[in-house]
Amino acid sequence: MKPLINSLPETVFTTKVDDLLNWGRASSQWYMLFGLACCAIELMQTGGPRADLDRFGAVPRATPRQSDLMIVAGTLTYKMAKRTKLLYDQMPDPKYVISMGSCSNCGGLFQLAYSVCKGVDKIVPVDVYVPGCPPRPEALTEGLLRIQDKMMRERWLVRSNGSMEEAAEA
Amino acid sequence: MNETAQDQDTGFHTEDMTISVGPQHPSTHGVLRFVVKTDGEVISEAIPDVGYLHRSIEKIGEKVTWHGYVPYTDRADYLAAMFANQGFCMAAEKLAATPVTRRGEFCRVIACELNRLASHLISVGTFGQDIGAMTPFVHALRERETINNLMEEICGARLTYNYIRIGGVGYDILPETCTRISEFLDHFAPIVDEFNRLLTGNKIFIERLAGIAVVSKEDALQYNLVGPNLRGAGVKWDIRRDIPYSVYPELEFEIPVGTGHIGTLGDSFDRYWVRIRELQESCKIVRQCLKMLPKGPAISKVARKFKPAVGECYVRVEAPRGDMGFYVISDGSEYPYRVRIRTGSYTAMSIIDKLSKGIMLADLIVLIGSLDVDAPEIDR
Amino acid sequence: MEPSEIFARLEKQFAGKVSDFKGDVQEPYFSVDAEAILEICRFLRDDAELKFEILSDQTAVDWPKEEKIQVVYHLYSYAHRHQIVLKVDLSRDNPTIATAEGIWKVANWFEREIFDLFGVIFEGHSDLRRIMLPEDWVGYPLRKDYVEQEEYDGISTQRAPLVDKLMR
Amino acid sequence: MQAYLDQLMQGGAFAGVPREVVYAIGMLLAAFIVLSAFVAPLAGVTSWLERRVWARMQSRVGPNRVGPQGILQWLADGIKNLLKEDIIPTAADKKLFSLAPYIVFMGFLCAFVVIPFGGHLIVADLNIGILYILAVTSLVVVGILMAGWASNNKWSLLGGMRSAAQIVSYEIPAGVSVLMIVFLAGTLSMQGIIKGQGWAPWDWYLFHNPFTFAGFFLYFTAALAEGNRTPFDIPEAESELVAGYVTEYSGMRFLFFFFAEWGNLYVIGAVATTLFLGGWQVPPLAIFENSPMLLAVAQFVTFFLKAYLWVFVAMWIRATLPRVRVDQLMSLCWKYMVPLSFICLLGTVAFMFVPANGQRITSAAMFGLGVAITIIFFLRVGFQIRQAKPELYFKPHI
Repeated sequence: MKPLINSLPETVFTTKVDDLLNWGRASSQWYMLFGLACCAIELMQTGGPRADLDRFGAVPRATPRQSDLMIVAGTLTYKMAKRTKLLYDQMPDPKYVISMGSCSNCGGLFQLAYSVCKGVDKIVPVDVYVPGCPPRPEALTEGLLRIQDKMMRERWLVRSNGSMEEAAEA
Repeated sequence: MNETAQDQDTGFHTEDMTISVGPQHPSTHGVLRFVVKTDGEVISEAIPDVGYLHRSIEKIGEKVTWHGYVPYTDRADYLAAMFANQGFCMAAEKLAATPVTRRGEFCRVIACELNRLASHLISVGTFGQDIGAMTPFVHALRERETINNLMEEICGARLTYNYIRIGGVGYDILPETCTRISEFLDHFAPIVDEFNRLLTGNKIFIERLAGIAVVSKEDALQYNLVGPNLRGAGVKWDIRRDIPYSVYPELEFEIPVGTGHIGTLGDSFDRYWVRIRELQESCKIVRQCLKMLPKGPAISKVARKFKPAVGECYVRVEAPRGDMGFYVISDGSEYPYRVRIRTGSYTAMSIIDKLSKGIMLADLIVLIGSLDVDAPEIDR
Repeated sequence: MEPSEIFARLEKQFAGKVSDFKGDVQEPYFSVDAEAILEICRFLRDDAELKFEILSDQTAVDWPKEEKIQVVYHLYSYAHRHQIVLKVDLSRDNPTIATAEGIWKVANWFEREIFDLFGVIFEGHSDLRRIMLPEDWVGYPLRKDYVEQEEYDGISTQRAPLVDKLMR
Repeated sequence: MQAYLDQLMQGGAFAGVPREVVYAIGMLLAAFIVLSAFVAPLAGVTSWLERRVWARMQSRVGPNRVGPQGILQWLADGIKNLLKEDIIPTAADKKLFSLAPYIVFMGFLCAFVVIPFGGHLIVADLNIGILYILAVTSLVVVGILMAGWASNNKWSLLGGMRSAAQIVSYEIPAGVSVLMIVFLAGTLSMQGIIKGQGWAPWDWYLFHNPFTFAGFFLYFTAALAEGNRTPFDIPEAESELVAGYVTEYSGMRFLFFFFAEWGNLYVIGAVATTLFLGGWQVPPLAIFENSPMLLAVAQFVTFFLKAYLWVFVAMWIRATLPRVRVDQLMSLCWKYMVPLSFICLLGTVAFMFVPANGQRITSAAMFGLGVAITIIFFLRVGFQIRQAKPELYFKPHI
C-alpha cells in the first residue's frame, strides 16, 4: 500500500490539515533541560517570570524521549560531545535544535581552548542559532519563534522524497 | 532495604545497581555526573565524574593579555562572575603595584554583593526545586531578574559582567542607579521573609534537610571546604573579615555560622540557612556602601600594554561558593605566565564521595544542592 | 608566625631538605626536596606552633627552560592565621612525587587534576585517573609544549583561521 | 442508558437486530462520546488550568497563546504528541511496554463509569460503586509497575517500585476512610451515598461527626498520594528520577500517562465530593419542581464545581509544597495515617449509637468548626498576600 505521506496533491484540504498539525506542533514545543554552561542560567531566566516560555506552550522536560526541542545552552566540550549526540538520538522525530550562545554556535570565546568543541553543528544538525554571550531571554524567545515559523512552513501530507529540511525550505 | 547481612544468611543473592546520574540530569545544575551504586534506594557509593565543562580557562590565561583575560574569569564562575573578576584584577594589581581608586573599591563591593545576592538566590532557589518546591525557585528567579536589570545598568551585562578591570571598575555607578539599588534593597528585605515562610519554615523541607549529609568540622578542614559550606560546619571563617581585602574592614557585617539548631551541626539545613542569612548580610553591606560611596574617579590610570613585574602572587576573595584563589605568575611580559584558579566547588565536590555513603538517592540531590556545587567552578 | 621563622624552624628540623627561602615577595616560599615532602608536610600540619591544617591549593607550573615542573603547595592555618608556600622541583621527563593525600584529603582531587593536566605522577595515590579530560586524551595540556591533536573522537579541532593569529 | 435503548427497541428501531448487539454497539458509542467529548477535554483542560494556576502562583503568565487564554493548549499538546515518533527502546519488553499506558488509562477511565454527575447523570449506578472505584483505580499500580519494569531503564524501575509501594500503602487509609462513609450510609452505591446526605453543608458526611471530619482529610491526603501528586510525587520526581516511570515513553504512549494523571485528579475530587460533600445535592427550590432539565444542569454544575474545588486545592498544594522522601512517605502512611484512619472508623461506628438529636447538634457544631477553620485559613492567606506586597513585584525599570 502506498503510504499516506507523499500521496496527496497539494490542495486546500491538505494544506489546511497541515496547518492544523503544524499549529499543534508549533504551539507545544517541549524543550529538553540541557543547560551546559552560562547560557543555562539565561535559559532558566527565560523560563522564569520575565520571558516565560510557558506562554508559547514550551515547557521543560527532563527526559529526551518527551522533548521536541533541544536547546544547547552553553559550551560543548569534547567530553560532552558524545553524550550530546546520544541525547539527540534519543529524541523522537520530528526534533529541532537551537544552538544558544556563541560557544555552541562556533566555540565563541573558547575558540582558544583545547577541550572545547568548536560549534555544536559539528555534532548535531542545528535549526536556529541564537547569538550572544549569553543571549538575553528576549533573544532566546525570538529563537523559539523562529523555530515555530519553521514548523509552520513544513508540509506533512505533501512531501517530496527528500528530508524534512528540504520540505521546510520548499 | 539494606539487608545485606540477612541476604548472606538466607543465601539470597542481591546485586547492587549502578546508575549514572548526569551529565544531563535535572538536578545536577549543569553538567556533573555521578556514578552511583545503590542497593535499592540506599546509595553505597557515589563517585563524582567531572570535567564535562572543562573549558581550559587556565590554559587560555597563558594565551591572552592581562586585560583580555578578565572576560574569561567571568566564565570561570558564571553565577558569581564579579568575584572572579575581582580576584584576577586584585592579583594583577598586586603584581604591578597598581593602586585602585577609592570609589572604584566601593563600586566593586556594591557590584560584588549584588552578585552574591544573585548567586545565593539561584542556589537556594534551585535547592528548593530539587526538593520539589517549584514556586520558591521561580520567585528567586523573579528577584534575580531585578538584580540583573540593576547589573545591566551598572555594567551593561546581565550575567557575565566584565565590570571590574585592573585598577578599578569599567564604568562608574550613576546616582540614579544608586537610588534604584536602595529601592531594590527595601523591596528585597520582605522577600527574604516571604521566602522563609514559603520554604524554610516548611515542615517537609526541614525534615528533608535536617541531619542529612553532616559535615563535621574535621572533615570540613581536611577537605578544605570553604565559604558557606565551611561556615555551615560551625567554623567562623570569612575571607572578608579574616584576610581583609578591598574596603571590607570599614564595613560592618556579621558572619553567619551554622548552629545546628534544627538538626545536627553541619547538616544540609545549616548550610542552607547560612546562605539565607548571608542574603540579609549582603543587603546590609550594599546599604552601607551606598551611604559611604566617595567621589572621585572609578578607575586609576593603567597602561594599555599592562606588564606587571616578574613575580607571583596568590589572592583570595570570598566568593558565594567560598574562597576563590587566584595564583598568578608573571614573567614580565604582556601575557600571564600561569593563571591558576582555585575554587570552592572543586573541593566541595571532592567530599561528596565520602558523604554519600549510606544515604538515600533522594538525599544525594539534597547533598548536591546544599553544597551548592557549580559545574564551571569545578571544571573551569 | 612569620614565614622566615617558619623556614628557620623547618631548617632546624630538616637540615638540607629545605632551601631557597624567598621572603621579599608577595607570598614567601621555599623549596623542598621531593623525597622529603611527606614528612615536612606532616610536620607542618601536626606541629602545635605551625598547625597548617589547610591545604589551600596545590597546583603545578611548567618551566620548560629550566627543565622542571614545579608542584606548588599553598598552606594556611586558621588557628594561627599564617601561610606558607612550598615548591617542589621535579624533572619534566619523569615527574614523580609522593602523594599528600594521607595528610590533607583534599589533595586527592588536586593531585588528580595535576596528573591530568601536567602528567605529574603521585606515588601512592588511591585513584590516579584523568579528571577533567576524557580517559583517552593524548598529552598534558597545561604543559607549555603541548600540541593539540588534529581531531578528537572524529571531531576536528580546527578553528577559524583568524583565531590562530590572536593566539600567543 | 439501557432503559433508553429498550425504549428505542420497543419503538421498532433496529428491527431484526439481536438485543445484545444493540446493547454492545450502544455502549461503545456512549463510551466513545463520553471519552472524546468529556473525559479527554476534562483531563486536557485540567492540565492547562494547572499550568495557568501554577504560573500565576509563580508570578508568571502561563500558556496563553493558543485559543482564548491558551485554553486549547491541551489540544496542541495532543496533536503534537500524536505526531511524534513512537519509540520502543530495543532493550525494552515490547509487549508490556506497549500495554502499560493503556492499563493506566483504563484504570482511570473505568472510574468515570460510576461517578454521579447528577441525579440521573451516571453511566451505571452499580450497587458496589465505591468498591468498584477502589478496585479499578488499583489497576493504575499494575500499569505503572509494568511501565517501570518494561522500560528497562533504572530510573523507570525505581519510579515503578516507589509508585507500587506508595499506592498499595495508601490504599489502606483511603479504603478505611471510605468505609466510614459506607457504614454511615449503609450502602456501597454512589447514588445511595449521596442520597444519604442533604444539600445543606450540615447534612454532609463531612460534618457528620469529628471522625468523618478527620476522615475527609485522611482520604484527601491518601488520594493525593495514590494519584502521585505533590507532595507525594516521588514516583515521577523530576529532580530525582528524571521522569520516573515515564522516562522512556514518548509520543502517544506518554500522552496516555499524561491524561491519566490529570484525569485522576478529577476522579479524586469527584469521589471526595460524593463521599463527604453531598455530591450533586441542590437546595429544593421551586424552579426545579417543573423542569427536570434545569435540575439536572444545576446538579451537574454543583457536582462539577465541588469536585473542581479539590482539583484546585491539589494544584495549589503542588505549587507550594516540596516533596517528601520515600521513607518519610512510608512512615507517614504506616505510623500515622493507618492508625488514625482506624481510630476514625471505630469512632464513627461508636457515634452511630448517639441518638439523632445528639447527632444533629454535633453536625451543627462541626459545621461551625469548619467555617471557623475556613475563616482562619483565609485570614492567613490574606496576611501572606499583604506581606508579599505583590504591587512591588514588577518594576521593569529597576
